Amino acid sequence: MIRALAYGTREALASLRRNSLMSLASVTTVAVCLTVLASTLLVAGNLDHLAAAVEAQVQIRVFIAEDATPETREALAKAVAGLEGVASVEVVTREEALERLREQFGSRRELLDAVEEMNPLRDSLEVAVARPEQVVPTAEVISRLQGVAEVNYGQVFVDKLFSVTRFVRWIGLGLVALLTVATVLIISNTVRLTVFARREEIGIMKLVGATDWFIRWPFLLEGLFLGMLGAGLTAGLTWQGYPWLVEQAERVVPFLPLLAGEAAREFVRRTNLVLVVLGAFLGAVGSTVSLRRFLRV
Amino acid sequence: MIRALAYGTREALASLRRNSLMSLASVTTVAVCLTVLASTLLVAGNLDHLAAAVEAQVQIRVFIAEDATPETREALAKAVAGLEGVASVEVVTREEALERLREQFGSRRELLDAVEEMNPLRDSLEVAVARPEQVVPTAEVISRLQGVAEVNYGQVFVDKLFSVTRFVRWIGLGLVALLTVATVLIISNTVRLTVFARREEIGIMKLVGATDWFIRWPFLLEGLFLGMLGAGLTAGLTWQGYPWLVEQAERVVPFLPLLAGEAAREFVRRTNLVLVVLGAFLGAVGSTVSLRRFLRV
Amino acid sequence: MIELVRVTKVFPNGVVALQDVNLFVDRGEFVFVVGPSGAGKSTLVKLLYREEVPTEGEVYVDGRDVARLRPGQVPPLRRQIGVVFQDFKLLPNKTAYDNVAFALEVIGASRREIRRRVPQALDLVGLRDRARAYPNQLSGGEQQRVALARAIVNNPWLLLADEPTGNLDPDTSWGIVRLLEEVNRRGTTVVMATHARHIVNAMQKRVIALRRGRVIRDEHHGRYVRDDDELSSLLEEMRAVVSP
Amino acid sequence: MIELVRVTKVFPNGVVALQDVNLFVDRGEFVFVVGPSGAGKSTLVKLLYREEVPTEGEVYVDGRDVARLRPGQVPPLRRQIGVVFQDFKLLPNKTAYDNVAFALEVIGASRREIRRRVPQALDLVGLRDRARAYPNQLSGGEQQRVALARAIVNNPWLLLADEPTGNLDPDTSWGIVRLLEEVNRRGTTVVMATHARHIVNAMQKRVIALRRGRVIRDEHHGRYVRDDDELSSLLEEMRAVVSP
Ligand SMILES: Nc1ncnc2c1ncn2[C@@H]1O[C@H](COP(=O)(O)OP(=O)(O)OP(=O)(O)O)[C@@H](O)[C@H]1O
Ligand SMILES: Nc1ncnc2c1ncn2[C@@H]1O[C@H](COP(=O)(O)OP(=O)(O)OP(=O)(O)O)[C@@H](O)[C@H]1O
Ligand SMILES: [Mg+2]
Ligand SMILES: [Mg+2]
Repeated sequence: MIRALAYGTREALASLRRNSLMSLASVTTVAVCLTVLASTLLVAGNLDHLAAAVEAQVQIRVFIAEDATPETREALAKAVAGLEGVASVEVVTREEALERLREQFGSRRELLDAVEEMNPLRDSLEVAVARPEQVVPTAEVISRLQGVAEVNYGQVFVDKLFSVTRFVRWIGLGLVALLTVATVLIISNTVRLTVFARREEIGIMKLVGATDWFIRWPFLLEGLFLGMLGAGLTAGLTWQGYPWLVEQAERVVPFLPLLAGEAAREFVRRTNLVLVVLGAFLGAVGSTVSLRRFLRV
Repeated sequence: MIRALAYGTREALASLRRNSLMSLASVTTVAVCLTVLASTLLVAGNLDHLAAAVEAQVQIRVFIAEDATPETREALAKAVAGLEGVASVEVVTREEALERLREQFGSRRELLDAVEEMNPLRDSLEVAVARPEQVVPTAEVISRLQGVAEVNYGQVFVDKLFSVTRFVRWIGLGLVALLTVATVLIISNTVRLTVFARREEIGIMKLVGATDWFIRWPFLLEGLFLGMLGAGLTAGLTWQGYPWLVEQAERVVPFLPLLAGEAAREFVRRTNLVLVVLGAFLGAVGSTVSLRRFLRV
Repeated sequence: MIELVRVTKVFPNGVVALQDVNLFVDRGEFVFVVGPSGAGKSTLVKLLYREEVPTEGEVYVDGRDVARLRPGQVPPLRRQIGVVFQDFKLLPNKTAYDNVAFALEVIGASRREIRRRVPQALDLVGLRDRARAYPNQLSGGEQQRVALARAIVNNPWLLLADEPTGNLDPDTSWGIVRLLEEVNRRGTTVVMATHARHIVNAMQKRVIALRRGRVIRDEHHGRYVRDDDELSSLLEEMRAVVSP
Repeated sequence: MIELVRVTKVFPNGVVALQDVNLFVDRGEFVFVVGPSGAGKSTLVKLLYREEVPTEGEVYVDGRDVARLRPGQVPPLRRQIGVVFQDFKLLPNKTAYDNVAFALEVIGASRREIRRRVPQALDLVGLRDRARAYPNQLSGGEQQRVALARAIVNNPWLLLADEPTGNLDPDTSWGIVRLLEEVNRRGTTVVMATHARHIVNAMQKRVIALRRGRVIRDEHHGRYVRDDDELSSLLEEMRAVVSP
């Protein structure tokens, strides 16, 4: 076993050296494929992050009955805060509500001076939920609580928003799926071509009495090395490149919620792990599978 | 010349047949690469389309001096409509403006009943410009017209919006650039491997007295065929697949402005043209360039 | 022990390479296979290490029907047989040394064993000083001798040599044939397809002559062609030498 | 017209394949190059069609210094020369017919010309019926003859044959040599590297003997080895034939 491993490693390294042109071509191809895949993963990850950020802004507005005392108001706020899935609750008094409205009117705020003393607005709660899909059921539950006059979460808008975020996630997923398939196809084709270029060698080995595994073993290791090398290049690139890109983007669109900081590093780390495993797997399995038709001698 | 063409075509076709395994691998790789590139182009195209649609919704609101007569109002509207870059002008009377406000207030519209008779709003014009970048200069020009009280286009919001749309377009462009580079690298690597697999043949031809061009010619045509075949597959796929995808998407997010209909067909047609040319070029030039190092015999 | 029973080999393109061949070669024999170009010598040899399988009939090597071997049994068969291929079949990416070592690595020999036996084998064919050369850095005859070294390095019980002196000068050829004789004397069965008339004639071994896929002659102490033809051509040659 | 002036060839790995070789071969000559395995015969031949360039000295073929040719002048040189390579170098993806046709396509012959001359050439080497076979479907000797057909099909003024009978039986070999003689009689200069002692001896042509990269003998009406060695070995053989 150890002898086989040593032999395989020796042969694989020798072959990488002797077929340097081919090795270079395969490593480049693997690296390029995986870089594209990584970019897509990162874009998809950011789209998801963005969708989540947008979704997180959806709030439920709970209007409190006009006859409610400040005490019932606080009690209601507490009750709502205690509900499952509720992330935060903010109390907005009728005075604060009018103030906000005034701000929205901007330069035409004198319009509201007229209604100042009569203030027709009501106290309300702004409720944020932990996960977007909880908006509808939570609103439903709240509407049945005592002291609640009306519950509003902009149904039409939320439906639209969710279908957009879902769509964006789909697009991201679709691209990742497409790229994964493409990567698998291209890398295995490349491996197939490198094996094809050495078909005679393989035939000779068989004729001299080598077993299939004896021949496969160095090819497998060689594929493994090539795949890991290519993936390593990609990993280095994303590790250095992604934070830089985010930095650039934040200068242009500072208000967009991009994956950055520790979360981004974690994401890139995980992406890179996937890439290295994928590269190694495709290299190893690809060359092993490609060998098959040339082993029939 | 004709003999060379006939000879080259014959040889290229024979070689495609004899090296069917390799041909299959290269065609698949080309097709896969170009499909990914095409997808990216289509996504980028849609992002651009989307950005343009969002930008087109930016309007300039022109408030008309309170003492203006309906005649000056109409005259002003005409003058603005005559400005360069203005796409459309809509007159919004103060009554209409109040009505809209009322709609926005929704269930709390009774708030406005108080201001009904005094209506503090002003007549205004809604001006749409043909191209987003004309918003700022056009607003500038309008503000200097007679009878104009105030010009408003939500400066802060528009700046944000434009930096987002610019960012989205950059991302799209960046992906397209990345994919183009990747496609070029992968296809030329693949071609290099197929040429490498036949290095002996090339050496023999040279030793028998073939000139470089005599050897290159069939390889060039073969690369051309392979590239065009791969691109053709991709073109077929996008031609059939894109409308289907848009159809699916429109069912989920009917309100999103995707590239569809005749515009989409035109876009796909142009994309496919690019792909076929790129495939043919990469195939032909790739194999010709890859040959070089094996021609030194 | 080799036995061919009514063996016919027809290639997919319709060429009949062997027709109704019956043959028995005992362990320890030294057999020449002769015949004109395209007679079926190489095909006969290829049947023995199962590069080809017969269209009809059975091929027994060491008591086993070679055509009926399961895929997993083919490598063990080949590892017991040394083959000098007509076109050498050296691994282009390995040096002469590594090519010979490969036959030992395949049977799982230890590195010490390899370091001991490979130089020995290269010595025997007179190529010790070319050990580090790759096949494309060797002359035709040198490649042929590397192929021979690879075939004998793991002491096979059966040595198949397909035209092993085609690229060698007469002196080197004789050296190689003496080597084969020595290998044979130590117990290895040797089957050698050859065109080297003088070697066949001088060796006085069994000669199997093929012609258009059929065995037309099978003689112990045989010659390349029948004696009368042989004598007259020798006389002709002598005349040339004596009177230039 | 071939001339080598003080030619030395040292390979990058330090092997000295030719050392201080001076040689003149006139148009229309028929020359054998002999010598033990690794003597430098193939290297000498390779210098003539510029597969290798000399490390020192000049090689003139048809009055031109081959080493100084610009890249664009190499194909025209090679097209005037027919080469039978020691390892055949047939195109694996072309049939025997197409391999021979290739040498004509390279010189821009018309399809009619090709259809006329290829079957003729295959006829001359006795392979008309194997025209549609690919190299891996041909026996060693058949491949060698296809290589010869390719070398002669475009009537080169110089024919270089490196061991062209190594895989052929004596009868077929003689047929091939007679063919070369015929080609030579029609004006083609023939340089043949060979180990076929009997052929060299019987042909009474010029013989250049190499040993370790040096010319050790250059005789008209020469023999493979010196007469006395030759005679004694012949006598030995006769004895073997007469008394089995
Ligand atoms: N793979 C193949 N497919 C078709 N025909 C083949 C194949 N291999 C050999 N042949 C044909 O079978 C016949 C016998 O071939 P074989 O190689 O056995 O001859 P040989 O006796 O070894 O000849 P040589 O002395 O020239 O090597 C030849 O006519 C050859 O063309
Ligand atoms: N490309 C090369 N690199 C290094 N050494 C080489 C190369 N080609 C040949 N040699 C060496 O040069 C010497 C002469 O080789 P060459 O092929 O000329 O011999 P040869 O006379 O043709 O022998 P044979 O009869 O065996 O074919 C040999 O020792 C060989 O190993
Ligand atoms: Mg043979
Ligand atoms: Mg040689």
